[in-house]
Amino acid sequence: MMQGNEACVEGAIAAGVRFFAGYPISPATEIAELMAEKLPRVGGAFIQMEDEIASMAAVIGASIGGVKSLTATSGPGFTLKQENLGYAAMVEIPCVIVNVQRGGPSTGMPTLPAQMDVMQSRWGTHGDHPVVVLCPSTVYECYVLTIKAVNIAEMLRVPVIVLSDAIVGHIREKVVLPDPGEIEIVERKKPLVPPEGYLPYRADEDGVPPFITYGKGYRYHITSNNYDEGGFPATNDHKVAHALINRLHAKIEKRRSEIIVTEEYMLDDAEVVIFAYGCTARSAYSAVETAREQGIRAGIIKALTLWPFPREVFRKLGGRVRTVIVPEMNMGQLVVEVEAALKDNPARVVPLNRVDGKMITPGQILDLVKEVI
Amino acid sequence: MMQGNEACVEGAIAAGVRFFAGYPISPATEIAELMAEKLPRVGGAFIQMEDEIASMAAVIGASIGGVKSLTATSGPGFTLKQENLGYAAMVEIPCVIVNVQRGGPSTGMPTLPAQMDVMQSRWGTHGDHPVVVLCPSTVYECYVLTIKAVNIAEMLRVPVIVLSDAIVGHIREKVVLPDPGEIEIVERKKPLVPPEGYLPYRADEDGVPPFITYGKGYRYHITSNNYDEGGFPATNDHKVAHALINRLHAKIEKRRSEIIVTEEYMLDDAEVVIFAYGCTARSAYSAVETAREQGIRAGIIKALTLWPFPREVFRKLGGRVRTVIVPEMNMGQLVVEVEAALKDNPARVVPLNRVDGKMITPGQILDLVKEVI
Amino acid sequence: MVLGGIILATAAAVYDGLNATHNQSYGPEARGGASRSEVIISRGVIHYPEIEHPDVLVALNQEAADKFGLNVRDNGIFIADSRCKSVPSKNSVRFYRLPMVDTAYEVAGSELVTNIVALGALAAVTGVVSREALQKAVAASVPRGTEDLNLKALDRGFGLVK
Amino acid sequence: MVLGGIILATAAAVYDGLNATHNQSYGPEARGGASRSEVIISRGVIHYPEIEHPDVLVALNQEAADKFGLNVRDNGIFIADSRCKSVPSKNSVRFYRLPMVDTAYEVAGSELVTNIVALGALAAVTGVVSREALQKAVAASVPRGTEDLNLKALDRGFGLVK
Amino acid sequence: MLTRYSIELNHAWCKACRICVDFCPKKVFGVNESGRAVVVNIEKCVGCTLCELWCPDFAIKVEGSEQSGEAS
Amino acid sequence: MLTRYSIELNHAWCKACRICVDFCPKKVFGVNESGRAVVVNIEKCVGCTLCELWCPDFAIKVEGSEQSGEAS
Amino acid sequence: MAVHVDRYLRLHKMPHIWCPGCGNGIVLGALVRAVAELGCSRDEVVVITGIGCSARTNAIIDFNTFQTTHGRALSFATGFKLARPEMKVVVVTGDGDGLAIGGNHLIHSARRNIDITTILINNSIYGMTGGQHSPLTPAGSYATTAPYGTLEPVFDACRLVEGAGATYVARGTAYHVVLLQRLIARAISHKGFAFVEAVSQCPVGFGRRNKMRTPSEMMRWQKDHAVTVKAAAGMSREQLRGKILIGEFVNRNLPELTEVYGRLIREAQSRPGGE
Amino acid sequence: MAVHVDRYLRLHKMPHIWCPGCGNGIVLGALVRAVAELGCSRDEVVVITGIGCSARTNAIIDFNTFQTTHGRALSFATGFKLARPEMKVVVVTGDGDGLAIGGNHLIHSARRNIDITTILINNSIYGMTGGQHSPLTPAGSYATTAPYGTLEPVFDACRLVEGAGATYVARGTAYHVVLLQRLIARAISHKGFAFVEAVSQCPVGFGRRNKMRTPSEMMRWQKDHAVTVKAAAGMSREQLRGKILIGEFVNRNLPELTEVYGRLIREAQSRPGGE
Ligand SMILES: Cc1ncc(C[n+]2csc(CCOP(=O)(O)OP(=O)(O)O)c2C)c(N)n1
Ligand SMILES: Cc1ncc(C[n+]2csc(CCOP(=O)(O)OP(=O)(O)O)c2C)c(N)n1
Ligand code: SF4
Ligand code: SF4
Ligand code: SF4
Ligand code: SF4
Ligand code: SF4
Ligand code: SF4
Ligand SMILES: [Mg+2]
Ligand SMILES: [Mg+2]
Repeated sequence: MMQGNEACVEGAIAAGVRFFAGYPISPATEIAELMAEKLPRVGGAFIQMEDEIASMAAVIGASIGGVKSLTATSGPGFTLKQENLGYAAMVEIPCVIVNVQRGGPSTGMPTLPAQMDVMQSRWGTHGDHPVVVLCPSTVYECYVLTIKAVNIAEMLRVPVIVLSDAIVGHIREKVVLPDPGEIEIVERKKPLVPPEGYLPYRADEDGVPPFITYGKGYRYHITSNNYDEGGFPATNDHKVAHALINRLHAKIEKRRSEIIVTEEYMLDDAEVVIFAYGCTARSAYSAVETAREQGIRAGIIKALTLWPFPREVFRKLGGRVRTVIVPEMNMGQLVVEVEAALKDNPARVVPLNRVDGKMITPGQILDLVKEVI
Repeated sequence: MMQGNEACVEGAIAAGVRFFAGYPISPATEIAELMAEKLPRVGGAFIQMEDEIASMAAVIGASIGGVKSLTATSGPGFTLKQENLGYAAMVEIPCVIVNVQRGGPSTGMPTLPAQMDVMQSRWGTHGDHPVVVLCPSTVYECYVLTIKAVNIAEMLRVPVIVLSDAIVGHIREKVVLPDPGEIEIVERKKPLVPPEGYLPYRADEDGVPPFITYGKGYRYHITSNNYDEGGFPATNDHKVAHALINRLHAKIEKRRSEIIVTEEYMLDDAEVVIFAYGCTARSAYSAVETAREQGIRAGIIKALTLWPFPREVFRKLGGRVRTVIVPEMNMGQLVVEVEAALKDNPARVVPLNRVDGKMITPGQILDLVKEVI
Repeated sequence: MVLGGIILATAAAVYDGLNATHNQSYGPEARGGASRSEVIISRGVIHYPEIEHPDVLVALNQEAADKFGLNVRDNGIFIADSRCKSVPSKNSVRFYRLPMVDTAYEVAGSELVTNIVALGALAAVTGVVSREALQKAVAASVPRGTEDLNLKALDRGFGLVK
Repeated sequence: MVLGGIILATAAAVYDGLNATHNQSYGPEARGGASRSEVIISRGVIHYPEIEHPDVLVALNQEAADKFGLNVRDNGIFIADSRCKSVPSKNSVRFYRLPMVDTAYEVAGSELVTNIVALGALAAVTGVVSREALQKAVAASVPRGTEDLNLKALDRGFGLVK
Repeated sequence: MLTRYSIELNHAWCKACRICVDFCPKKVFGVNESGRAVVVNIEKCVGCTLCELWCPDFAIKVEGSEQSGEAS
Repeated sequence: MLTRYSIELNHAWCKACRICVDFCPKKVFGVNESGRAVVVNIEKCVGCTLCELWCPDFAIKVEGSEQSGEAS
Repeated sequence: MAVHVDRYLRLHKMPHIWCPGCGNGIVLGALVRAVAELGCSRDEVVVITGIGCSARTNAIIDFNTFQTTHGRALSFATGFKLARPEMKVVVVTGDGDGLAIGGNHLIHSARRNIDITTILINNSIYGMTGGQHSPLTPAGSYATTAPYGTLEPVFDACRLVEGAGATYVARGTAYHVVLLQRLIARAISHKGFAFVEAVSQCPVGFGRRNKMRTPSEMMRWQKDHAVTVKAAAGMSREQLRGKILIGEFVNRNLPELTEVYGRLIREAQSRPGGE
Repeated sequence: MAVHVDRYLRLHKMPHIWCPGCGNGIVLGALVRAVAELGCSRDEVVVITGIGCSARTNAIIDFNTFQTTHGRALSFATGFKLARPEMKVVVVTGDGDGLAIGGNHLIHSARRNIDITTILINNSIYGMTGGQHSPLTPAGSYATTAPYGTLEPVFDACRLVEGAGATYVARGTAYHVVLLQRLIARAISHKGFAFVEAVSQCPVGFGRRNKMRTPSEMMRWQKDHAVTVKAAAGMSREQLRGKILIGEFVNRNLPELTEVYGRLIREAQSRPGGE
């Protein structure tokens, strides 16, 4: 039996995370507490900073120091981390942020679940930055998606967000963890050139520049202003800006197929499809199981990757599907993406929203399925 | 001749703003500087706070004190204001934030224009909060939209964002300001009941609760936790949460027609429509003028209100329009909303993006118009 | 209560080979005070982890009994501590009133092991997990050095149900 | 340079009844250093405010001349300060080299009024705004007490063009 | 001995923290079976009002005659 | 008098701020027509190196013979 | 007898939500009595809090009250006070709220000498979130995020605020409740920024984990470790080790910000060009 | 002669972008020479900055360098130092960067006594953004956001950091460049948090507006107003009014955070259950 938040910690440590900086906040605090206990045992460092801004900064600082780093928070803290998250995205420093979502807006319902930060996780900082968002719906997924998050962060030098929620973070389930040997662990790509030839922001073909930390003879500069391949500010250089920002986005687009994980259930003959993620996907599964028992042809697309948004899975739907239901514990956030993805598909898109701190029940979904069929 | 930033200041003061708290940042600093000079002359107060978080807090504090309040910033500062912006949205305190957009991500290109905070202005804080975003493309619009922003804020008790940019903020144009008498100024709705009967969060039919500041015999409490009509925390009360969050959103939805401003140009027979906003709309007008000279049937939808997103204008397009071009100085932000709005319309949606700190030129738009026609 | 729930779920899932989820909730943020533990045990995969109408309810104080007593599903089981004065219950429910808190005091001189006593009682009434599994789960979950005390509390809990 | 541009635009828009926009740019953030002023004057509405190929370019130092000299459109006008040593210019452009900085020193003992001198020269060469409008705009825009000095600088600027 | 002070205990607010019991200089308080404070030695009370100031739950009111009130 | 110190001025870096001119205790510097520092009184230089330490643009290098260097 | 706090409470919010024996209630009582002692009307007092157990103070008192975001109460208060200089503004904050996330606003408010009274309830722990260490958790103490004992040194909050320029600085404890009330009353009367640290007990978040089993044990600790400023003057450094000083540290008069600003407004409006 | 700074510069970034006569170059020179004097290798030194003119320092020096977000350099540095305790970490910040938006991180870094050397370039203005007042702009001085003169009192940065618990605190000026270099060298050698305020001139953002027309005038002001700690000891309060104290204020040894943490790691790993 393991709690979702605990599984994030175990996944992080298995993936090689050796630094955590955080600030207490429900319902994410267990992650900090477990890290405080476990990290020194594996030679890593934990620090509780004075706030979330500083936590995020410390995590990036440690990552620049060459150590895989992670922080965890919830709503208000996630907002405060956004400026430095944008910094990490811009200067391409790997890091992972776990956001265990709680009810908002503002301090809202601090111990109750919600899925209200889905759009924020993509758009929360200023400027058009690259970011990857993964979303677990089970304890096991907390474990594997945290590992995946660390791996993607290190591989693409990009901040990765694990968007958990108060249900998934606090639930306890039996999990059988894979053997350490079975887990794929990604390390940062090192430069192949000697210090003299090293340009810290000259990217390889995959759009990712090799990275080496300080103190190894490679001295260089990092700036969050628009920068050239040498890492120096080129604040007013339009060509450099064009190349840089496009590369930052392209390195993710190029790997869409590796990054995007979705799960399909009973899609083959489905007339109604439920697009769900996070704790809400759990209800969707219950609902579809009951629906099938009752002879209703319902299916599920479950997104484990929210951003980049998995547009491509909707292509498979063809013309058969009459309705796509999008249950969300918010006022309707990904529903617009679904509509856009289905622009040339006649399927109707129907949102199902709940914002009162309770899960959407299987019954609610089932009722809607019956209504639209 | 007046600068865009200056027009914001003049508009704010004309609308009754008497408090400004800010923190310097290019390209928005002129707004603070002019406020520092002008506010004391009209009996208002200016303060430069220690950071943007504190600025936003002070603005809300002053508004709770009964004074119309405004702050101005750009990218990084806008990000830092988000937590308290969410607070204002939750506790329904009127305030206006001017974001003069500059190039990102992160500190990026501090003096160059961009339109990269469009999605952030809607989704930048955690939790599903209500917010209104207006977007000027001329100096005159800076003036009138700032007034409108203050009015909407006061009328709906909601934070309103004026999303300007480095072009619009710094350009100087001749403006003829309306006579003070012609300007409609909205004041907060006062309670009609005596202190004993006052419930600070009992809303009228329009979804907006009357507001009275402290010190007038009406004592009450404000909390950003989920709260009941009395203004007290009801953190775990699902019914209260449901009613509250839905009301917060509904009060805006109810007034869509008053809030949403769009401008249509040459739409009647247009085959290609350009959906544009902010400084980019200026280029769109140039492009369409040239296109028309060349006999090309192009038209424009210019959005002055970005959020709530003006979905309804797309209904007018019918089946005639073959392509909608969405030029944005970002990697494509509102294009998804346009696609979703056109879900049942065969028109193709084509983005045109530029992120190098230069405006999209009329020539670029014209070329694309010719390509898609 | 949270620990009791975890032990029950662990017994079922880890030692009895079933599926189980445990879900908890507190008041505003995470301070002491009232807490609730929800356990689902099933042979199949458990998706939806919230419980509106439990098969079995254990209420250790008056507040819990008042708040959740009427939620128990028809033909369900409701075990309340005997210190609860009034217990809202339905006819369709099998109702037990057991001195769990008192027993805890007897065993340990304080309320501390009440949840373990309750676990024993619950297992005895329902048979949902085996006694052996529960013993293993208790031994593995409680603080080192308190195993014996807790196992004794568990036994006494079983003993409350004749 | 920024003030000069503003005055030109003001003269055109406010006193000559035309449309005008003024647009400026600096280096990183807003410190002193290099700055650029772009003015568009038109009878119609001005939408797009950026200028890639100006009709008229005034360069007051070598850096500006080097950076923008070749951008002037064919048949355009390029006015450079006579202190600029080398000036990249095209044959298709009408070129003037005028001692604007020197004149400013003569008038005010410092570079301070160079932009006003330049305004006079620009207006004299192009006729894009009337002398009267420019005089009014200068008087209205410069710090109080410096009106006369600046009007003198403006006159001298006009005088540089025979 | 004449009781000059009276103590009002609000059991709906008292949370049984025992602060009054432990710190009253005159040991005026005891607890009932639910752990809440009860007055057991009112005659010893000297009207210092410390219990009232200390009670975190505002459950105690110390009342006294006008004279003694002024004298305290 | 024998010059024991030499001064190297990097005009590509000098920004004509006049700090060296104003603060050199021996008035060793003057300015050229573009305002940049030039050495006008090298013979008065006592090798204190303050000009080098003060120059915000690293445009000054003071060099001296080994002995005098150690003595300074 | 003592002014009973009842009269200033929102009775429908009672009993309050704090744990048994929590010191917050004692500090709140001292605040309410201090206000009563000063004879302020309830309408002219505004109590502003951030987030934390300490922040729950103002929901139950019948003044004008608002709770803000975590750590930012003083910034909200600054805006409020500039908008409404005639009101008495009190901020109640915690050691996490006021010194961790809110530390910057605290020192800047002190620097500005704006007329706000700040009461920092120091329970040396994050109570609301379940017992994480704070900048005032004594080194070596256990907390959920300090399972091996807290490694970091603590602030001396009063010295910090003094270093930032505050014109009134004092410390009391829940045990020394009479002193605490007096210090708060003086802080409110003070024209300028006033800071009172109230050492308090969190039996649930701190006591349990650090071998102080009851609220009374924790208050006894306060009693045993407190030394008044006066007494301390005659004690050696050795003797003072591990002690907490209580009493008034700073009390001086300097121009207050909203008064200074008010003067600017009057001048600016009387100049030509003013409206 | 003096170590010439050339050897430590990224020559392709020269001439640097600072305005003529800006004191930043002087401070940078002192830092580089201090490092050279200590004989540190360029690879072991990391210089971290925030945003502002002061922050441009590290782009031109050939150490390991990174610029962070406005005000947060010390937090990045804290993470970096915990990850790499063997490196020498220097933070260069400004009066806005380090004391306005970054004030909280400054006092917390001081409290933690983490081994970071912080050099705060105090030019009493926001230079980069064009001359807004900062928490170190003297009251009465003009700034673009203080058109009627600055109304707010200033911090004494050194007293603030001392109040926060720093174990090394000193102040120098651009004019007193030899002293400044010595203070920086001692700060870097100090094991623990070390803070050096470098009073510097911003002729463009501050001087022009405040009747100090040239960089030299501003440096003369530094010369005329500085009093060494030693000299000050013998002066009256009256005599010290308007002066700035220079020299070392605090220098004491207390356990350093990364060392303490390193010990914890060793202990935790040697316990059963450690890996
Ligand atoms: C931005 C943000 N971060 C974290 C939290 C979670 N949080 C709520 S209260 C609190 C700590 C409060 O500690 P303290 O100020 O000492 O108050 P106490 O509960 O001890 O009275 C924290 C971290 C939050 N609400 N907002
Ligand atoms: C979050 C944020 N707010 C504001 C800014 C704009 N900004 C850049 S530098 C600066 C001030 C720098 O002042 P100071 O630290 O004194 O440095 P100086 O330029 O004087 O050396 C500001 C406000 C920013 N980049 N980020
Ligand atoms: S102090 Fe108050 S709450 Fe505590 S036991 Fe006494 S009366 Fe009850
Ligand atoms: S007033 Fe004093 S003596 Fe009387 S009960 Fe209270 S604390 Fe005891
Ligand atoms: S100090 Fe340096 S930059 Fe200034 S004038 Fe002298 S050499 Fe030139
Ligand atoms: S070394 Fe000293 S004396 Fe020689 S030029 Fe430099 S400052 Fe003048
Ligand atoms: S957790 Fe601590 S501070 Fe919070 S109410 Fe309980 S005892 Fe008081
Ligand atoms: S603006 Fe001031 S601080 Fe910045 S480079 Fe220029 S003189 Fe230096
Ligand atoms: Mg606390
Ligand atoms: Mg500065």
